[in-house]
Amino acid sequence: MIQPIIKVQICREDFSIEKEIEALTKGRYDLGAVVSFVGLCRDEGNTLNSLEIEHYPVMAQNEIQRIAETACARWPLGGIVAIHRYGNILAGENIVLVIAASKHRQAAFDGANFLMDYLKTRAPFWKKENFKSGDRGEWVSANDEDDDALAKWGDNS
Amino acid sequence: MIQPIIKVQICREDFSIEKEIEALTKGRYDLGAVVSFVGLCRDEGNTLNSLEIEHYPVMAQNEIQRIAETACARWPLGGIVAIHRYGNILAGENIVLVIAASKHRQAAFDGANFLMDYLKTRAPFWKKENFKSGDRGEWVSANDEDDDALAKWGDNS
Amino acid sequence: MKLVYFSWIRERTGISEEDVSLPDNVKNVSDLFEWLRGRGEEFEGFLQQPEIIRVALDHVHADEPEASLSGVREIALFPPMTGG
Amino acid sequence: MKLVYFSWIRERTGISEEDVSLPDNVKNVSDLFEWLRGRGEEFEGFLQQPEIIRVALDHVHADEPEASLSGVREIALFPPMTGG
Repeated sequence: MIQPIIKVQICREDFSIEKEIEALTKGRYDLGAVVSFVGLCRDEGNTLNSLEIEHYPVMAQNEIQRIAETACARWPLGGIVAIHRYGNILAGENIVLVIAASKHRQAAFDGANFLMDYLKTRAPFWKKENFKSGDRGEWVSANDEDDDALAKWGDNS
Repeated sequence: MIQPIIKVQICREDFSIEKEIEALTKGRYDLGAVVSFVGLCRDEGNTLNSLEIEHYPVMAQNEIQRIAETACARWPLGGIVAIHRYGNILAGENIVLVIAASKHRQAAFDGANFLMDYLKTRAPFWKKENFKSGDRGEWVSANDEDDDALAKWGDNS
Repeated sequence: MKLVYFSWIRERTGISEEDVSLPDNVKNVSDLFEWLRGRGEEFEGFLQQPEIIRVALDHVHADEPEASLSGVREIALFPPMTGG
Repeated sequence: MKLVYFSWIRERTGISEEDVSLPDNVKNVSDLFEWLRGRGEEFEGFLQQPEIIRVALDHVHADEPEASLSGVREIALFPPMTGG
């Protein structure tokens, strides 16, 4: 396996999962498995206009890079892409993309799952709701389930 | 969550992950997590020209549909896409795409991982190697690791 | 009865699919293997290791030797699958 | 020392970032919280529950009250993260 390639990007713009996978896999024949996660802005109650995503610029980049390097040390990954948007994200739009590529499928699944779990709880982003009604939105509360999700990776924070 | 939408396709043609995700999520606001798996034709030794993928048409479709329905019964999935190519697949090309979408990320990860594990061992496809040298290729052997991978899902075959 | 073969079993037998009349005493998968063995060494060879042969009856996995052929219209024989 | 605030802590304090001169006896995160409490009720309010406040020192998580501020140039205070 070639030295893993890590791309971390924090941006306002939307991403293209297809372009990111193509850039990661192009000209390489060692990657048999590519697992991707796309996180979208949900709105089941039809009440949400958008989420305003705030972030801590330098730390967000560093922290995701660090999580990606931890994943590469733990699984035989050939490449990782992590893109997190900030700013105003409308209901139904993309928020985050994580890609983990490997020779074998379970490493790719585990790598992407690990990245998302740690990104959720360790990367400095915060979401605030903007409602259609114009009502003042609340900051989204952290989810205990997200902390619990880390348990499956052992003491590796 | 809306009744899960299941799309199973066995075809010669390549697929577009972006178009499939868009078709699955368009106009829906209940899906917060989309996990995708792309399986590619590996060739680390630079010896492989292509894989010839044979399949059992009706059974392949039925079996993947059945696996997808089992996944939907086990996790709260909003949609599944499973596309498996057959015919001559060049080194570096796509072979299989699985997408699982859910409200929450762990269900999407588990659904996609489960689908791939069962697809590998239960869907009637067989791969034969075509070497660049022109040497007569061998049928790829089934992998014990693939059978072992099922253990994590309990007795659910 | 329609028999279909895949992968190296198809190559070994030289047959993709065939219509056969099974004798009345061929009632399950085990009987079928026994009957196929009698058809020649191209069958006898791989059927010496029946545990590596997978069977589907009317497109449904049926790997138990006791699986009944009653009412079945299509039987498939193939090696362990290697898709994905 | 540069202090930066995010999310509802930024809103509560009304400050995004500020430069402050910390007294010499403010040596760790716990001391910092104590010092901030003395700055007014907009700090006192949320610092009554220090366990829900996360701290980063020069862009690295440092949630232990004993974490030293020695040599640090930028301290961030924020609530639990909700990205992804």
